Amino acid sequence: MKKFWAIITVLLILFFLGSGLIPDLKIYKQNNLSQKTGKVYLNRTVNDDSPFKEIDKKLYGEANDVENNAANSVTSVIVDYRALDTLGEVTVLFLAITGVIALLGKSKKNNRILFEKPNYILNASSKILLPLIVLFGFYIFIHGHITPGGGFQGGTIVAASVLMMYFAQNNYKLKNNRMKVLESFSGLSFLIFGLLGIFIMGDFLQNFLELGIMGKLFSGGLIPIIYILVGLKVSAELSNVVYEFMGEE
Amino acid sequence: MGEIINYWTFIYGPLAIFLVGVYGLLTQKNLFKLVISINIMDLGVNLYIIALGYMDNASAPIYTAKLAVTSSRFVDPVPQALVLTSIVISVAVTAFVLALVIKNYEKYNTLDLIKIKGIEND
Amino acid sequence: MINEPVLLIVIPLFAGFLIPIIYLISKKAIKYIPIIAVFYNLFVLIRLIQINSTSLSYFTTGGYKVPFGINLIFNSQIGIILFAINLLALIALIFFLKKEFHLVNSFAYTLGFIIAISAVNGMVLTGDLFNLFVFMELAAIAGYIIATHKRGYYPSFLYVIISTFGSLLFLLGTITIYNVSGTLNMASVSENLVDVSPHFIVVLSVMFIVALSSESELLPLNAWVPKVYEKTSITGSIFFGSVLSTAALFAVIKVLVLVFKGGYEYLFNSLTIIGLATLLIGEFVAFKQRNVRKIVAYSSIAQAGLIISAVSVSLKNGTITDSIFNAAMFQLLNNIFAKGLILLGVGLLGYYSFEKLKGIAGKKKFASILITIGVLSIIGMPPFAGFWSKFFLIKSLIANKMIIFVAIFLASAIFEVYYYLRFIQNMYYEEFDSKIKINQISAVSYFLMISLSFMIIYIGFNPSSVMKTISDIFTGGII
Amino acid sequence: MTISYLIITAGIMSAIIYLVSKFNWKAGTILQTLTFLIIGYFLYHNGDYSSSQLAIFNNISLNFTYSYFNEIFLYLGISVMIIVSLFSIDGIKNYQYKPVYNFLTTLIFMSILGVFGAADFITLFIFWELMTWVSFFLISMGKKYSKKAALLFLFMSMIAAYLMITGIFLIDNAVGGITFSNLINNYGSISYSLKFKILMLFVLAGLIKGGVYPLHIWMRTSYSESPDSFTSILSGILMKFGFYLIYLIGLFFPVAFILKNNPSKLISELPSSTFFAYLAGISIIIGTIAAILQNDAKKLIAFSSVSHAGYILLAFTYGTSMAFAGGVTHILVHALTALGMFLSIGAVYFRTGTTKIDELGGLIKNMPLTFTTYLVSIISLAGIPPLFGFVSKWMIYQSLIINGSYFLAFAAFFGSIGSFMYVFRPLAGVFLGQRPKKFENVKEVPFFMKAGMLIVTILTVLFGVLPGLVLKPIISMQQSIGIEPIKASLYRLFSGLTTLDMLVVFTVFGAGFILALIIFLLFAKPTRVKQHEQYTAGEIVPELQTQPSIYHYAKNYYKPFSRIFDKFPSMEKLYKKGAEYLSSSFGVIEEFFYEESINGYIWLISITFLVIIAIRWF
Repeated sequence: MKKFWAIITVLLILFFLGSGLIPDLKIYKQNNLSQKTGKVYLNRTVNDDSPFKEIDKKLYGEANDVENNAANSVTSVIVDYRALDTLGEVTVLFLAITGVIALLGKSKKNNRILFEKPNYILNASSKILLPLIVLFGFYIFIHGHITPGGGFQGGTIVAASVLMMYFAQNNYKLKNNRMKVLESFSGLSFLIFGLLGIFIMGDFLQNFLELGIMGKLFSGGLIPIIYILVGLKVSAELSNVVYEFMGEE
Repeated sequence: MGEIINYWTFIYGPLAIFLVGVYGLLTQKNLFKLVISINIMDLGVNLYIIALGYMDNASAPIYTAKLAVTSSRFVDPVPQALVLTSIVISVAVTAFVLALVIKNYEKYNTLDLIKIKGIEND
Repeated sequence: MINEPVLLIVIPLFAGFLIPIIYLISKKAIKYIPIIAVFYNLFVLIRLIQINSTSLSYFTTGGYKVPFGINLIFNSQIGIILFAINLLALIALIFFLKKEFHLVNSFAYTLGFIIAISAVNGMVLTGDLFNLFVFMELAAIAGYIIATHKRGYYPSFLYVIISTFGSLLFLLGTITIYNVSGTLNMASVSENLVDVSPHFIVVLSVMFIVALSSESELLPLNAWVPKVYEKTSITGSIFFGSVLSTAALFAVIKVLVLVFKGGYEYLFNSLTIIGLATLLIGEFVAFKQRNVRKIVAYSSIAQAGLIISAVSVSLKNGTITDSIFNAAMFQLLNNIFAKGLILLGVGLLGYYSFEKLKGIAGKKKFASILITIGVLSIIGMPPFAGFWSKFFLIKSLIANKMIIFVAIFLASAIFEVYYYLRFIQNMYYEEFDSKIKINQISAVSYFLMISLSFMIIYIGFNPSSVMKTISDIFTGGII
Repeated sequence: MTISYLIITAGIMSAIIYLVSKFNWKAGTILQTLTFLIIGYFLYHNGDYSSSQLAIFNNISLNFTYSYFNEIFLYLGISVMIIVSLFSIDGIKNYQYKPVYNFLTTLIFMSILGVFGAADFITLFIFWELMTWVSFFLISMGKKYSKKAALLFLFMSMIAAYLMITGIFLIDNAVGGITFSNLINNYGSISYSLKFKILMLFVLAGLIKGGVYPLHIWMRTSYSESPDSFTSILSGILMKFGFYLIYLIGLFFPVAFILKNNPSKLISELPSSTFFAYLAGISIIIGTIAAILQNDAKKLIAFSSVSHAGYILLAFTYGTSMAFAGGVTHILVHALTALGMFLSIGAVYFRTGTTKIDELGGLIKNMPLTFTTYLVSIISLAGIPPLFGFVSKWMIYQSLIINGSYFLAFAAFFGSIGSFMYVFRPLAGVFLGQRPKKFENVKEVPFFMKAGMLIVTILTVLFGVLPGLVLKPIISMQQSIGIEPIKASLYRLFSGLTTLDMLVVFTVFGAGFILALIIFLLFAKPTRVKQHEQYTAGEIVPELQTQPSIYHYAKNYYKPFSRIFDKFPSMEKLYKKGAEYLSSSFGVIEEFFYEESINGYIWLISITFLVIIAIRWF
C-alpha cells in the first residue's frame, strides 16, 4: 500500500515539476544562446564592452589576443572562467577521500581483498597495460584544452589502471602515502598558481602566462598547467579510494 | 508529435529518473539501497543538466580547424562544465556514504533502517 | 599586502593541502597549521573591514567581469558577520587542539575542520549560484566528517541523505535558472528572470525552499540537526551550532535577497509560514527535552525559522524592509556568540543530561555563571546582547504591522525562556550527585568562554553601535 | 542626585555587596541596608522634581524622572526594601546562598528604582525584565518545591512582559516615541481601536503581575515557596508593578484628556472597564474563598493578595477621583500589611521551620512582637478602623456607594467579611491556642528582625491615624494632572456624603480597646481546656486516626464551609490539565517530525513540496 502511495506521490511531483517547467525551458530547437553566458564564453568576449555581440573573427589557429584560447570551450569554462568551482570540486573529492580514510582506515590491518586466482592473461597483460593506460590518462589531461577530455577524465583513467592492477594481481598494493603527497602537492600548486595570479595580475587564478595560439599544445596560458595538476590530483585521489575500499579487515 | 516526444525525452525523462530515486528513498529500508537511490537521483539531475544544454544541429563546443567560426554552431558549454562538477561531487559523496554504510554495518550488524533505528533509540 | 576576500577561502585551503605533507613528517605538527591559518584569516578580515566601505562591492576571480566570471561579494557588514564566524571557528579550533586532538582521528578531523572554515567563508562570500552549491557541498562533507566523530554513524548517514537530497534539488533549481535567465550570477539572475510564467516561478521557488531548508535547518529537512548535535564532539557541536548554521543561514538569505528579491510574494509567504512553523515546532519540541545539547539543537532550529521568516517578511514587497532585515541579521549575529558560549560551557562541564548536571554550579561556579550569561542572552534578557536583537525585531515587526507574526514569535519565546531557565535552575538549585566526576577546566578554556561572554556583554551595552555596523548588508550597493 | 545616578550606584553597590557578603554575609547585609538608606536619603534630599538620562547606549538613552506621579511609589519601594533588608540582617541566617541572595536583592532594588523612576516605557520594560529574571533566581532559592514555583512565576511574568512590549511598540508607532510626555502630548492622535488594543495589552500585563483572579495562578506557589524575606518584597513591591502599570496607563492614557472634559470617568471611556470592574469583583470573592480554605499561612496570604488585587483593580476601573485615590492608597496599604504579615510569618518560620497552621500554636507567649505585628497587619488588611487599611477601604466604599453598583458593593463587603474569616485563622492557629511540645523553647526573633517588624507596625498605625501623610502627595498628583483632587487634611477625609476623622476614630477605638482590656483583666477567668475536649466540636470523630495533627483544632477548621466549594471548578486545575495536554501534544509533534525513519522524512519533504505547489496551482 505504501508503495502505491509512493508511486502516486512521485507521479504527482512529476506532473507538477514537468508541467511547471516545460513551457519556460525553451529546450531543443528554441534553445538559443543569444543571451546566455555560454555564448560569451564561446566567443571569449567576457571582458568586452558588449559581450553578447556576434563576432566574426577566426579563432582557431590564429587567435592570440583573446582572453583565453583553449580550443575546448568546456575546458576553458571549467579551468578558467569558473576555476573557483573546480578548486572547490577537487577539494570536495580530497575531503571525501579523507573522510573515507578516517572511517575505514583504522579498522583494517594493511590487508587487502584477495580475489580467487586472477586470470593468467589478465595477470600478465596488466603489467604491460599499466604504463599504457597511465600514459593514455596523462595524454588525456595534458591535452584537455584542445581535445575532449581533461583532468578529471584523465585522472579517472589513471585510477582505473590502479583498479585493474588490484583485480589482476593479488600481491599488488598501492603505495598510498606517495599518492597523498602527490595529492597535496598538486593541490598546493593549484593554489600557488592562483595566488601568483593575484600577485602578478591582481586577481585570483588570473592568467599571467603567454596565451599562445589556439589549437597548439602550448596555448591557453594557465589552463593546461592547472588541468595537469587537477589530473594528477584526481588520479591520486581516486587511486586512494580504490586503495581504501580494497582494504580488508 | 515530434515536439511532444522531445519533451518526454528531454525533460520528463531525466525528471522521471530523478523521481525513481525519490521513490527509492520513499520505500526502501536498506541503507545500501538508499545510497543507490541517491545515485539514481544524481543520474537524473546530470541528465537534466545535459538535456537543457542541448541544441539542434550544433556540435561539441570545441574549436577545430575544420569548423567555421560562428559560435551559434556550438552547444552551450556551461551545462557541460557544470555537469562535470556535479558528477565529481556525487562521486565524492557516494564514496563517503558507502564508507559510512560499511561502518554502520560494522556497528549495528544490519543494514535495515528500522532495526538500526531501534538499536539507536535504546 | 593583498586585500582580496578570496584569501579567506584560499588560506584555509592552503593549510588543508599542507596538512597531509606535514603529517607524514610529524604527526603532532599539524596542530599549529590551522590556528595560524585562521589567525591570518582574522587578520585579513580586519584589514578588509577597514578598507571596504558599507556599500556592496564585487570582487572578481580570474580577471573576468562580474556577471560572467565567479565573483565574491563583500562589504564591511558581511565582514563583521564573517569575523564573528571565523572567531567562533577559531575558538572551536583552539579548544579542539587543546582537548580533543588526541581523542579522534586527528588527521581527518583537523583537515575537515580547516577546509570547513574555507567552505563556510566561501558560502558567505560567493555571489554565484553554482559556486554556492560547490561550497555548500564542501561544507556538508566537512560536516559529515565532523559528525561521524564518536561513532555517530547513523545520524551521520541521515545527515548525508537529507543534505544530499537538498543539494540535488538546489542543483536542479540552479540549472533551471541558468537555462531561463542565461546566467548563474545571483544579482543578474533577478534581472533576467522576468518573462516567465507564474507556475514556473512556483515550481522554482518550491525547489529552492526545500533545497535550502536542509542547510538552514528549516522544517522539512532539519531532522538531522538534533541527532547530529547530540552525537558529535564539543568542537563539532560548536561548529554546527555557531559556524555552519550561521553561514548556511546567511547563504540562504543571500540567495533570497539577490535572486528572488523581485517580489516573489508567494515564495516569501510560504517561507514565512514554513519559518514560523519551524519556530513553533522547534520550541515545542525543545520544551520536552532534558538534554542540553538537544535543547540547543531544537532552539537553534527555532531561531533559524525565526530569522528566515523575518527575512522573508522583510523581502515580501519587492524591496528590502530595512528595519526587519537588520534586526534579523542582528539576531543572527547574537546567536553565534550565545550558542557558542552555551555549547562550549556545557561541553566543558562534560555532561549534557539534566540528571548529571544537577547542582553542578556549586562545584563549577564560574563556568556556570558564564553559561548563565549565554542563556540569558539567548532568551533575550537585559542587559545582554540578545535582549536588543529581540527588541529591535519586535519593534520593527510591529512598526510594519505584523501583529500575528509578533504574537507567534512571542508565544514561542515564552517557551524558550521557560526551558532554558529550567536548565539553569537545574544547574544551580539541585543537589549535586557526589558520584559524578567533575572535569577540570583549563585556563585556556576559561579564556575562550570569557572572551565570548565579553562579546555578549559588550553588545548588550552597545547595541546601537553594532546594529549600525551590521545594518544595510545588501542595500546601498550595486543591486 | 538624580535617579540615574542612584541606579548606577545601586548597580555598583550590588557587586560590592556581593564581595563583602562572600567575606562576611552579615556585614554584606548591613552594607545593603545602609546603601538603601543612603539612596533613599539622597532621593529625599534633592526633593525637587527632576528628570535625567542614562546614555550608556549610543542612541537609546534610558530616561528617568522623579515627579508627581511616581514619588510616592519610589518611596514605597525604597522603604519596603529598607525594612526587608533590615529584617534580613538576621533573617537570612539559614539561607543556603547568602551572598547571592544579597547580590540579587540589591539588583531587585535597582530594578525597583528603574521601574518606578522610568520616564519612558522602554526603560520601564528593561528594568521590569531585569526584575523578572532576578526574581526567578531568588524564588528558586526557597523551599522544597520552589523550582516549579519559580518556573510558573517566570512563565506568567514573561507573558505579561511580552504583552507589555507589544503595547509599548504600538504606542511607539502611534505617537512616534515612547516617553510618557510624548504619549500625553500626542494622545489625541491615536485611533479608538488602537487605544483599545493598547489599553487591553497593558491592563492584561498588569493583571497578570498584580495577580487578579483568572491570572493569579503563579501567586500561590511563588509566595509559599520563595524565601521568606523575599516573599515580603514579592508581595510588597513586585506584585505592585502590575498595578503601577495600570495606574500609569490610566494616568497618561485616557486620564489626562478625558478628565478635563468628564471628571467622573477614568478608564471608563472604554467599554472594557465594566468588564474589568466585574472581574475585580470576582477576584475579590474567589480570592477570599480560596484564602479561607488554605492551611499554609503563606498560601493563605497569597490568596488574600488575590482578593486585594481585586480591590485595587476595582478602584482603578471604577473611575471617580476618590476611587482613584483609594486605589493608590490601597496599593500602599496592601504593601505595608502584606509586608507585616509575611515578615511575621517569616519570623515564625525562622524559629519553627514551618508555616503550616495545624502544626503550630500558642506562640504568643514566645513571640509577642511577632504576634503584635501580625495582629496590626491583619486588622489593617481587613479594613477595621482605626488602622491604615480602613482609610483606603473607606475611600473605595464611598465611591461605590455614591455610584450605586450592587454586585460590586456586595463583592467588596463579602471580601471584607471573608477577610475576618481567613486572617483570624493564622492568628488563632499560630499564635493562640495550644502550643505543641516541641515549640516550648522557641525564642523571639533576633534584634534586627524585630526592628523591621516594629517599623512596619508603627507605620501602619501612624498612617492610620494621620492618613494625610500619604494622601498629600496623592492630592498634589491629582492636582498636577488636572483631576479634581480629593479633599483631605492631615487626619480628615471628606467625601460627598460624609466626613471621616481618623483622629476621632482612633481615640474611640483606643478608648474601647483600653476598656475591653480592663474588663478582660478584671473579670475574665481563663480555664484550661484539654485538647480532646475541643476537637470534637461539631465534627464526627475520625476513627483510627492517630496522628497528633489531626487533633489540632485548626485542622478542618472551615470544613462545612469548604464542603460547599468542594465541587467548585478550580481554575488552577484547569490550567494544569491544559498544560498536561499541551505537553503530551509536544511529544506527538516530536515523534512526528524528529523520530521518523529516513523514509518518513522523505515523505514529509515530498508532501510539503506537493502541498506548496498544489495550493498555488489550483
